[in-house]
Amino acid sequence: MVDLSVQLGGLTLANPIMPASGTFSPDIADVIDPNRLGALVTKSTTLGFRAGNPTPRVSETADGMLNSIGLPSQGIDAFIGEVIPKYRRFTPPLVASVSADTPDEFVTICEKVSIPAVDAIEVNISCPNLEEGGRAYAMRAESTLSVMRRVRACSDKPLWAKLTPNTGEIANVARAAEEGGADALVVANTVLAMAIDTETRRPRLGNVMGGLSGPAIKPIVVGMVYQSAKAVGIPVIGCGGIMGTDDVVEYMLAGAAAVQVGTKTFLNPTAMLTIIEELEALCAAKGINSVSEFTGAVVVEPEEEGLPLFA
Amino acid sequence: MVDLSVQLGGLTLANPIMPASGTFSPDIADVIDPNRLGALVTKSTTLGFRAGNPTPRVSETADGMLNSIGLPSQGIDAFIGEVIPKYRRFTPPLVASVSADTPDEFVTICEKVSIPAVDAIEVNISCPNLEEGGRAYAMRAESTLSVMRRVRACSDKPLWAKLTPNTGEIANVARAAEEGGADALVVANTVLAMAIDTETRRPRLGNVMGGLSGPAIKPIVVGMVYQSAKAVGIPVIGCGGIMGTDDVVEYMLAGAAAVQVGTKTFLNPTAMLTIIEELEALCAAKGINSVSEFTGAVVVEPEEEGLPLFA
Amino acid sequence: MTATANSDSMAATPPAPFAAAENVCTVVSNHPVNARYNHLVLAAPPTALTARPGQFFHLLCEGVPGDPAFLRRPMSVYRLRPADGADGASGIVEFLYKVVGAGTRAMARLEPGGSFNILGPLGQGFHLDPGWRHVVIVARGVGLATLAPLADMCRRAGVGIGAILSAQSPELIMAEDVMEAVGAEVVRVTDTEGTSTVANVERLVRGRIAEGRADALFTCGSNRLLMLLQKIARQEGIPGQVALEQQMACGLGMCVCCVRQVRRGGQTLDLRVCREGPVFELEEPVSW
Amino acid sequence: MTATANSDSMAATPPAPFAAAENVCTVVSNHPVNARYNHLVLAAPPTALTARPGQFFHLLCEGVPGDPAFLRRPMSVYRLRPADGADGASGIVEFLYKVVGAGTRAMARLEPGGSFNILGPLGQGFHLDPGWRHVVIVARGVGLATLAPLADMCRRAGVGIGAILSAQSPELIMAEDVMEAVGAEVVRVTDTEGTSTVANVERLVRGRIAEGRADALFTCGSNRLLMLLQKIARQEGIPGQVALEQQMACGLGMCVCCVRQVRRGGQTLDLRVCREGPVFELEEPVSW
Ligand SMILES: Cc1cc2nc3c(=O)[nH]c(=O)nc-3n(C[C@H](O)[C@H](O)[C@H](O)COP(=O)(O)OP(=O)(O)OC[C@H]3O[C@@H](n4cnc5c(N)ncnc54)[C@H](O)[C@@H]3O)c2cc1C
Ligand SMILES: Cc1cc2nc3c(=O)[nH]c(=O)nc-3n(C[C@H](O)[C@H](O)[C@H](O)COP(=O)(O)OP(=O)(O)OC[C@H]3O[C@@H](n4cnc5c(N)ncnc54)[C@H](O)[C@@H]3O)c2cc1C
Ligand SMILES: Cc1cc2nc3c(=O)[nH]c(=O)nc-3n(C[C@H](O)[C@H](O)[C@H](O)COP(=O)(O)O)c2cc1C
Ligand SMILES: Cc1cc2nc3c(=O)[nH]c(=O)nc-3n(C[C@H](O)[C@H](O)[C@H](O)COP(=O)(O)O)c2cc1C
Ligand code: FES
Ligand code: FES
Repeated sequence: MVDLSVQLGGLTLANPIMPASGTFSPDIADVIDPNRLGALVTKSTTLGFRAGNPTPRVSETADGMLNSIGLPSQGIDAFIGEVIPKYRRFTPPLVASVSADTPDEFVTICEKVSIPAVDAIEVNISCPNLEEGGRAYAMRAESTLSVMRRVRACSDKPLWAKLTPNTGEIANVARAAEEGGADALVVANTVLAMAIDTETRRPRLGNVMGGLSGPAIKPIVVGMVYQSAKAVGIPVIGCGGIMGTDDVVEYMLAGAAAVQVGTKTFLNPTAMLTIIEELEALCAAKGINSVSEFTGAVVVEPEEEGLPLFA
Repeated sequence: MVDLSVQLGGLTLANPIMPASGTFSPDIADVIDPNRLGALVTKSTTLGFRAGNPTPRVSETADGMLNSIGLPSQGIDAFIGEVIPKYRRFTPPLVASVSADTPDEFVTICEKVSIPAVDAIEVNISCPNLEEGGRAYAMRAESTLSVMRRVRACSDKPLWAKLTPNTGEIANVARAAEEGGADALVVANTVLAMAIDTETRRPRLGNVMGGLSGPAIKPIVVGMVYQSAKAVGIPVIGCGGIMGTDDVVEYMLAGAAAVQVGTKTFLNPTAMLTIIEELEALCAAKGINSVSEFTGAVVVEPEEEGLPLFA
Repeated sequence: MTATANSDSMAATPPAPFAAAENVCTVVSNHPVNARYNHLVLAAPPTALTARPGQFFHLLCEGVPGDPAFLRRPMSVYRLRPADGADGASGIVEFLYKVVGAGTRAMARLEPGGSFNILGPLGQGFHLDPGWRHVVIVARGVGLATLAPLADMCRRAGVGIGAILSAQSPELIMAEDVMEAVGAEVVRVTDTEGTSTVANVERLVRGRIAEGRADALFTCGSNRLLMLLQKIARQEGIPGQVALEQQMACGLGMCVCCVRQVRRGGQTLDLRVCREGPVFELEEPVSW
Repeated sequence: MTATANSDSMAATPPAPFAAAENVCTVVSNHPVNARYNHLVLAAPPTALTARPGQFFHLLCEGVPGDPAFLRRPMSVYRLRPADGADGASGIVEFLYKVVGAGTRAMARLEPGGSFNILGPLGQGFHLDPGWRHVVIVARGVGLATLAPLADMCRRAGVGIGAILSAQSPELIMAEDVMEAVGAEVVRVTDTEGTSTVANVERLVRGRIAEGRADALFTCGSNRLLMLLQKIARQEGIPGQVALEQQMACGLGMCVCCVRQVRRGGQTLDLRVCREGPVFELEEPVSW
């Protein structure tokens, strides 16, 4: 009997596998039973209507993909009135992801989304803060702290801060999010990137720049999960490039209490369920009673850890 | 007749293809003729002896590799006395790459290496600055400006600043390097990353963290070259994940005046020469007189460029 | 234990009630039909056989080192046939495809006996109004593949078909046999013969309308022809449908990358080609 | 124009004076020799044929989607043969390899007629002192592959060989035929038979020394045996050589990832296994 359940800042998940925001919707029920997932995470919603970015919105790269969807959204009212009910046909805890252009907007949207149907709020602070010239909140500790404090004050829901990998100071940002009142961290969103079609000489994305996801970024994000988990006491949810069960274990060893799967679902919508089954079988085979035993269990002798002086 | 030559902050290169620091040495003359390269770039040297990091020092990832070599070095005197002469058996311009733990050390090493045999100095400010707790100089604009100013004051050689991708503010850092006196920028070094062997539960690198290179990081660095080239007036040298001729053109379209090839040389030591030939053939086939015409020629309508609001 | 209950009670492959599946098919054959198009025949499990004309599958094209394909590739179903009893599969699914890039190059490398993962069926297919007696199909290029199963659907509904098949040159006209086998009256127009001009296609379509044999118009594969048919349909008050293309990631409606602008209910909306489409009412797409 | 002059005057494939090359070989055969080891035979161009015993090639193992291999993999040359005139290649290069991960799995998938890019020859090989009459070779596991060509080298130099071949079980002993073909006296020791203990190997080696038939000791493939031979060599004042392994990236001496600690000239140095090695003097490596 393997215990796959995990504790995540006030929530108990039946297993540590959930979808990443923006890579999942109830539409997947055409192919799999969403009730088997640890949690459901919505696409990020915004306060008002947003059209999203011009197409093409995706492009593929070496072992990864670029996207610049642009957070198209019908706005929070349609989200609560129409989107949430579609998710609530299913039983796993529901995590509502929200994005906002300004801290004030974040407060309003988090207040609005703090309804009984929502079990936790994922605060997507990887999105640009217009008050800082479009720099993402989570690129710096200061702006992370201030926006999380404001959001914390306006909602009693468990708050997950979704961090950006586009920073040189992930540990400081992680600490700031914890100090600001986050109950868990999601590490991380996509990596800022770009590709150019050399034939047409045009960017491959309508929005020029976009976010890189998929296996290409896994080592980058595993490193950030490791640094974040060492820096904070709250659970860290690993997210970036997970393709299979071994990747889940790697993230958990690095310090993750649970994981989110994004891009892989585009390749195999059944992948998350396969991973849940394999994870259980793996634990059983290794005599591991609870999957949480993996969390933070990487073996690092203190003297091994040099400065990040690679090269 | 295609003109492959490029102008790089005071230097003229016969062609825009050169090796990336640390992925090249005169040992390659066993396999190819280094005289055909646009320039030669040494492994970063340090002031005193450094042992380097514990093994394993490399590990492979999805379309990329991790390294934590740890800048082993015999010190600057052996570098000048023994290493430089080995490079000077060849004719292309010689770029000496230097790393230092403190700004003072950077000044000393740049003074020492400003000898006639050296045509340019690549200042590896992606390495940790002990005076900032191990944060790399090039992670922030302020430390970039101050170290480049100090180095500029002590050497008349063309100075190339090698930037790190581990920052959320590459454009500001690029501007700071220019303001500090850099003649060109190399964008970029490796991306901080980590991998764990789930069987042994140990990090795959002896140093725990390392640097990611190879095709996986290309879209990240192409985006940084694009942002840097828009921010500065000095030439930008693109470096990250170049595997073939099309990647070189992509970097040049994004704004690079020349490129450095690293990881690919490990897979195919002949690759740089193949690229030079293919680049010439490509220009000839397209009726392009000078390869420099590619530089910055990406077609972006101003209104297309949204905030980096991907997802 | 939740977890144990989960995996004891269900397998990763969804049982019957799921509308779509990752169908693991076996390659029966894979041949060029002309200089540009290939024909792939797959033995497929039951879920795949539920596809309707105009629906598509999202194909897991595994590239090779040096020529990788990362995302799936969308492809309309070209033909469906129930099993002939010869093998274990429940039937045959066919695709007609043009080799343009890494994904379709990977498809071209598929060999008989190999396996191929096709997610689907996906999206909205064509529909026929019970009142229609005659329809006009205008297809160009790969659009022929998408519209071929519609012809079969028409035959079974007793609807007559006039098909205008457009291509760059005569040898690139495909699916003509499929169309003719179901009794369609086929007109071929080509660039090399100078017959594929918008003006000529307009003359042909208006001819069918004048004959009273155009209760609906269907098209796929050319934006130029879409605009022409939209104009004619508007002027003549004739309904119709069009199958659109767009780059896709998930194919299921989750990523919102595949939108096209569509006029619907008095509004201009970004609709997902993979979910609300690929078939739209003829007048809906904002063409350009 | 510099550029034009460059590519007019030289081709990307280096001409004769280069010591190493990306040799594009043709697979002749690729078979298992026992449950754990495979034997790869390649038709190779001239540069590859210059390899000396103990040198290695760096193999471009192309994985498949789902099981990729990114870097090259180092492999000792197992046998070299000049051309038999049957094909265009200048000769045959052979490898004996154990399938342990993605790279060697990719090797195991190589099929006759396929091509395989092997960079080399690389590194420092074994050398024989003109004064030596009898040597002892102690090999374990894949070390057998590395030491087999040394036996042939000894034969040609008229040097007698005592070979102690160690493996987990009798059927995993390889290269015995190669050794015996060159007149080596072979002793097999195995774990399953209980004969491969350090104590027993020590007894065997000291026996050869006592007989005066151990002018030098050679080893590869086991750290335990390396430590044993280092001890014996030190006590008896006998020279020797060892071939080391280390993870590699470039294989050419450029990346400095493949270092091992070595005592040389009174210092402890980090030397590159790919460049200063893989063969070192027996007493040099700091073993652990
Ligand atoms: C619903 C639907 C049904 C389709 N049915 C068929 C069919 O039956 N037969 C057929 O041959 N093709 C069909 N296509 C087009 C097919 O999906 C693309 O040709 C294919 O994805 C190209 O993949 P590639 O890797 O070979 O080319 P890539 O290297 O990905 O691209 C080559 C070129 O094709 C363009 N392209 C790539 N993907 C798409 C896409 N999804 N839509 C439009 N342009 C694209 C790229 O921009 C590029 O210019 C269909 C597309 C859709 C959306
Ligand atoms: C100079 C030299 C000569 C060699 N000659 C032979 C030979 O003749 N026959 C043979 O079978 N093997 C030989 N090896 C070992 C061979 O290189 C490795 O077994 C191979 O690289 C493993 O690749 P893989 O992708 O199959 O396994 P991976 O998935 O890369 O690794 C599987 C396991 O092997 C270890 N490993 C990987 N690479 C090396 C390496 N270079 N050295 C030591 N351990 C490694 C890994 O840490 C891991 O535990 C030699 C190694 C060197 C350095
Ligand atoms: C198409 C697409 C849309 C995304 N939309 C969102 C979003 O709305 N909000 C968000 O926080 N992250 C979004 N992401 C980021 C993912 O949630 C995830 O952080 C990232 O893709 C890394 O995980 P992966 O490598 O498993 O895909 C999106 C990613 C993709 C690929
Ligand atoms: C093994 C290895 C060693 C490196 N050593 C150095 C170094 O000493 N100094 C430096 O500035 N960059 C060093 N780099 C970074 C490369 O110069 C280059 O910036 C990086 O690898 C990205 O390019 P690539 O993807 O083409 O390899 C090293 C990279 C590798 C893989
Ligand atoms: S392809 Fe993902 S929503 Fe259509
Ligand atoms: S493998 Fe690169 S120096 Fe040895």
